[in-house]
Amino acid sequence: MSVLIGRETRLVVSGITGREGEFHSRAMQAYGTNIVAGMTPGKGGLRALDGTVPVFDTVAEAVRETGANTSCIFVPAAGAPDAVLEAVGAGIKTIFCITEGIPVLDMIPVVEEVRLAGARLIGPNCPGATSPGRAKVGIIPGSIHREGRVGVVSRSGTLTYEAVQAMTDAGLGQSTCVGIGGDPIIGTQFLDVLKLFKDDPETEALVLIGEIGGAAEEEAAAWAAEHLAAIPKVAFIAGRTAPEGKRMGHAGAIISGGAGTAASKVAALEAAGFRVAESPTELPALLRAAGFRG
Amino acid sequence: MSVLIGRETRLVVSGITGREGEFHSRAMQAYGTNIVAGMTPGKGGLRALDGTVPVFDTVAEAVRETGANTSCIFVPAAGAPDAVLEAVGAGIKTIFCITEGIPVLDMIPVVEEVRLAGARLIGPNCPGATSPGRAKVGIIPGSIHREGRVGVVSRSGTLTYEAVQAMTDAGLGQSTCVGIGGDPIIGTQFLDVLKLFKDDPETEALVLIGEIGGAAEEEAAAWAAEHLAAIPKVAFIAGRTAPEGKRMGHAGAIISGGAGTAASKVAALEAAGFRVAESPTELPALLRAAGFRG
Amino acid sequence: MKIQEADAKALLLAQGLPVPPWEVARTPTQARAAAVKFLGDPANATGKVVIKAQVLVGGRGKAGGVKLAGSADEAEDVAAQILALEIKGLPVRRVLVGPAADIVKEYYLSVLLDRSTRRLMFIGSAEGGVEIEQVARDNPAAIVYEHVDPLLGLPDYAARELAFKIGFGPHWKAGAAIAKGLLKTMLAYDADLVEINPLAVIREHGAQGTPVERLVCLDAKVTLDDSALARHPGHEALRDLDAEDPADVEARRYDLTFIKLEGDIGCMVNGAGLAMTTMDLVKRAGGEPANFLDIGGGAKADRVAAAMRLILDDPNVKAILVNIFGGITRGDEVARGLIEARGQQEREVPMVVRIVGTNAEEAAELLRAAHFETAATLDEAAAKAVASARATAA
Amino acid sequence: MKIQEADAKALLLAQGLPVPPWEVARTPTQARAAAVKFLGDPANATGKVVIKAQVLVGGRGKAGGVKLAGSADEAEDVAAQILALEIKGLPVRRVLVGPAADIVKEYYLSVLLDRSTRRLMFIGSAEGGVEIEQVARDNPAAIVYEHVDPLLGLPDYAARELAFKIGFGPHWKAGAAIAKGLLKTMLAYDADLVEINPLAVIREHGAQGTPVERLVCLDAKVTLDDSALARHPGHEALRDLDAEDPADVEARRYDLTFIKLEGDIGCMVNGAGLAMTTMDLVKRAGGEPANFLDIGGGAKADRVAAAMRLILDDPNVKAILVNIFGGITRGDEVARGLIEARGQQEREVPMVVRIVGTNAEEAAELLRAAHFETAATLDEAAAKAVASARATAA
Repeated sequence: MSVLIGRETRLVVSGITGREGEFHSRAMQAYGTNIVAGMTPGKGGLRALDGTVPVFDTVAEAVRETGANTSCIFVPAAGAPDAVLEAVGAGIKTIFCITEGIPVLDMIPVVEEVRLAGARLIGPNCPGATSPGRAKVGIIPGSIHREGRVGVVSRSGTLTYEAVQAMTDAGLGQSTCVGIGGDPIIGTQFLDVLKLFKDDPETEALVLIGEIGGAAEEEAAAWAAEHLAAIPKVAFIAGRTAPEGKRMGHAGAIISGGAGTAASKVAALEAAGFRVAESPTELPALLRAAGFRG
Repeated sequence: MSVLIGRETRLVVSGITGREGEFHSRAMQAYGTNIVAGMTPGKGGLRALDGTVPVFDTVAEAVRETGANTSCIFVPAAGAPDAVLEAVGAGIKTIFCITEGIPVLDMIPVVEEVRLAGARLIGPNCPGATSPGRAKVGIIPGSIHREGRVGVVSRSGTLTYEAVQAMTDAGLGQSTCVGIGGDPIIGTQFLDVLKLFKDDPETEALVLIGEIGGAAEEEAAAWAAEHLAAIPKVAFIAGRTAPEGKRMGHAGAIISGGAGTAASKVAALEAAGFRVAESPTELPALLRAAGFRG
Repeated sequence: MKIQEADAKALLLAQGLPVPPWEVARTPTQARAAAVKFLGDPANATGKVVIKAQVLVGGRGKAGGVKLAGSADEAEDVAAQILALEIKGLPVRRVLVGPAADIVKEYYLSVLLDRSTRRLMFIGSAEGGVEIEQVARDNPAAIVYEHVDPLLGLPDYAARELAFKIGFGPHWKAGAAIAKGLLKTMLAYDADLVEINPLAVIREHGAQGTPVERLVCLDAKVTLDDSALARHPGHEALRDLDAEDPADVEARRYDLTFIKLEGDIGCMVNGAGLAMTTMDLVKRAGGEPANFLDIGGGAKADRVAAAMRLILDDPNVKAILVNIFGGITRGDEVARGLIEARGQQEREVPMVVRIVGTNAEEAAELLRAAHFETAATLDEAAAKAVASARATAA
Repeated sequence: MKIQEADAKALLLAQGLPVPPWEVARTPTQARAAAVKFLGDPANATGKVVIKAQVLVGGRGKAGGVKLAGSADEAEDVAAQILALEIKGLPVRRVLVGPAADIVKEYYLSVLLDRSTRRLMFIGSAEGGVEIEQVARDNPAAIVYEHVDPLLGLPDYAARELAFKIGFGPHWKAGAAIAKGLLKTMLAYDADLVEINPLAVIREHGAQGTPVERLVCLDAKVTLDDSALARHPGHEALRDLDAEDPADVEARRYDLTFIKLEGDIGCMVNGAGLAMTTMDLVKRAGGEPANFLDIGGGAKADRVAAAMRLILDDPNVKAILVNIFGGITRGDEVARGLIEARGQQEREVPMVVRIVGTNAEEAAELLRAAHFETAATLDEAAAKAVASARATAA
């Protein structure tokens, strides 16, 4: 088993005929992801990816015709929030939005609609997820993965790859790797993914890759302390040496209530039983030290 | 027992210091309704109804301080949709909006918010409800009622009174009388009230008072045919002789196409087992003829 | 409140929708001038103008209210003919003049209130230009429905879905944009209904004389929410007084709902449902109501007096039935209004009064002191009024 | 993007919020003219003007950037002093001149993004005029929070609730209206933060010279969402170039995120998290990063070349570390950019390149052919870069 995606994933790609959409759809298909449909308004009836994938004018039609159950969005920022709403409206429950640069306020009603529909949005501005050996959705390079039992969750893009590569190089395979995205408003937070991993019988260890800013790592740590006591878990926080507050406003600092610094995050994670690495390359060793034998 | 309101009703009146609000609050209180709070922004700290009822600036505060569980709104049309949202936001689950003349488009998001919150709105532009001997909320004259076991639901105001008076005069008391309001967009439709009556052990017969326009009577009849076969039930439809295509007062009374005519409604109700009266005064006799002995 | 086609088109245009140009003419001369302008427009692919009666009833075409003209002279003649018409009892005081469209295909698109879901809803069809009710009967599969989200409105994707489902072909982008525009119009002006029939693909001459196709709102029907008129002060100017009885205007002034009918028994009732019931019972008692008149909730003496004047302005009225069930309305206020009105009324008409509910006892006392004929039940009141009317007529 | 107080106030004013009048002056003479105007205003209850440095850093007051003046001469002098200041490294090029307020009471009110609930949130307090962080530490009960509904916004009742909770007393209506106005401002301009501190009740002279009190936005801070700048073409004009390194401007042109730091090891990385990690590891290896530089996803050769120029423009840079983990970004594109950039660069600085992920093999081949120093892991790359920097410095 895996979380979010797997062999049962039937993917519809919104923006499949665009440059990025096509490039990464090919990579997903090559990895073995079952792309059942593409969507580009006005291109319904065409076939994408060398004729292997039917293109529809609307996601609703794609769902009706192909039974798509997962959406991956490569639509440009101006249209991406609408693309998420379209996937929700078509009844899709797992939606990855890769698009970056979406104005923050645009996402607020969208994440609410996702919540009201009982769906799950990963991203925006996220690299997607990979369930090694089963499927990958998004833009994470497939080559860095190895099948296994470590669940990885990260809010960075390339830093995730770095961490996953380190795991793979050390022989530690992954059950699912999830990049939740780094935007201020994202559909799925650390905590949500930890909950999924908790219920996944194939995930036996956890890697959390965070960074300074916000309070998501602290919130996840608080939950993990209570619900994930038994599982070996490690973390890495980027930005320990970053100079303070180039972008964080005053009022931003109080919501997080002193949270947001690397020190705060490391302390919270350590208190919750995470071993916190100083470099991504140390993660495998720390995981073994935490008792993981996978 | 009764539906919507009863001895457990703890009422907060929005607009209690207004002319209509105060007049009808006095009548409700005189009837025995437990008015625990009033709300008028900027008048928090005062006491209304000869000092018997504390006034708050917000409904949230009224709920917190008095445990109000039901709201009755007498706020003018421009502020009434907001008053409904305020009651919803304060956690109130049963909301009566008496106000008439609210622009239709204003109510669309409001009824959706009510639905999302799992609350119930009766009205707007409705006379409210009375549970004889227990409580009355709204503007229905208390004097016309008698305690008993007939459930009455109506979309008209004064026509409801007429029907209730006829029942009372004939010795047939009511469990609850509900005026759902005649606006195009209302929170609670016939069907919803029939469902409540079905689950109310004290309601042993039903009176439905409809009028031409819309399809709500037909929808209710279809449901009643399936779920209320055993219960004695009668109906009256106003507007049998109304000329087609003219607006009779509230927009509730436009005859549109084939559906919505008195003939269509009478046929649907009769098919569902309702006995349909030609005058409100005939309702008691028809109810007895239908087997009701209450 | 219904408004005329030209006014509806002006609202659509203000919201950015594609509407072909038009002029409104009140005289044949004005129509001629407009025709000259459009006949001279190189984009006019048909070389003709269309002249349409501006009246608030359906079936203008069948009544001879819509005609084409190929020259300025013909336009003036046709306009004169149409301006002389009376359609379903309404005089034609204005005509719309515009380029006659070279229609490639006609669609139907409207947005309206769907009471049962309590949402706005689009209705669309590739079978436009005919009555949508007809399409609904003959070919229901040709009609497409799309609800508007009560909180989000019509997101772009939903507008596209609607456009693809209707089948605008290469005009899907324009179709989606028009759907969004209709909703925007509805929300901007508190409309109950915005209907475009036909929404048409028309052929025009482009800059180099090459034919170009575009999707435009060829006709437009908008009705405005009466409850929202207060926040749109400009709407009052759109009211077509020709479509109203003078009594309607007077009624509106006093917040009364008045509809004139053919009978001889004037009715004054509080509440629309009870007013219709009163009419039903008058008819059942063998009489004919002269009007529907709802004095609304909380009516005071002056409003009651105004209502009485409206009833008596109808020379057919032979008897009056007043039926008041007090809730918000207080019976004694109504009784006072009746007494005052009777004191001022110019002709003597028998009146039967029934007042129950709030302050009914005070009302009864006032009426008794003033020697009004009263009734206890509605059935009794109806019977007495019918009898009085017959006695007066005899 | 942060904008200056005067610009923030202009946005608030455009959205209908109550902001006392002001003028912006770039010279002491302009400040004098503005002072004359405000000193002559009969409503000016204090008879003084306030002159405030327009710089995008906190602590203006402590740095001598906010002063009062009671006459035109004094205003000119004070403006000259302030315009000569440099606050936290930023030159003061403009001052705001306005009537000095007669403050009755100061409040705090802001609306900002609450990431964890994914909603906008108001923060308010009756303890305004001081740093809200200070209030949060000393008296957390004095702070009021109110979330904005993601679909409905801030309904009137919620604005009233907020106003009553903050405790505006007789000014609750104004407080509620201002809350709604701040949200409107935020939505109209795609702001991240709209903060009023102090939101103050001030005393002015009314028409007859009688004192009147009103609630006004005395100060204003607005930050705009960088991702939304494309749809607000006017925002670019609000950018305070003084608050930016010239390198920032160049970086923006190429869609790079660049922050200059104090060290000597230039870093070029794709992805913010990985860029921070690279800095962390440089520091851990004993070095000091000269910058944060994220070339973003899918960077092409020209963007890489621009990034290289930015790094080399910093004379402190003694070594360069390039760390690319290809995903969207293709390693070979980056390698080509590096080769091109090296061909054009004016000074020779040692470079360590690590490229992994998408098209890493093609990249490795290109780099090998061009004799670049490469590294396999990030730790190794950091160590090599630190060693190179030391060698260069020595």
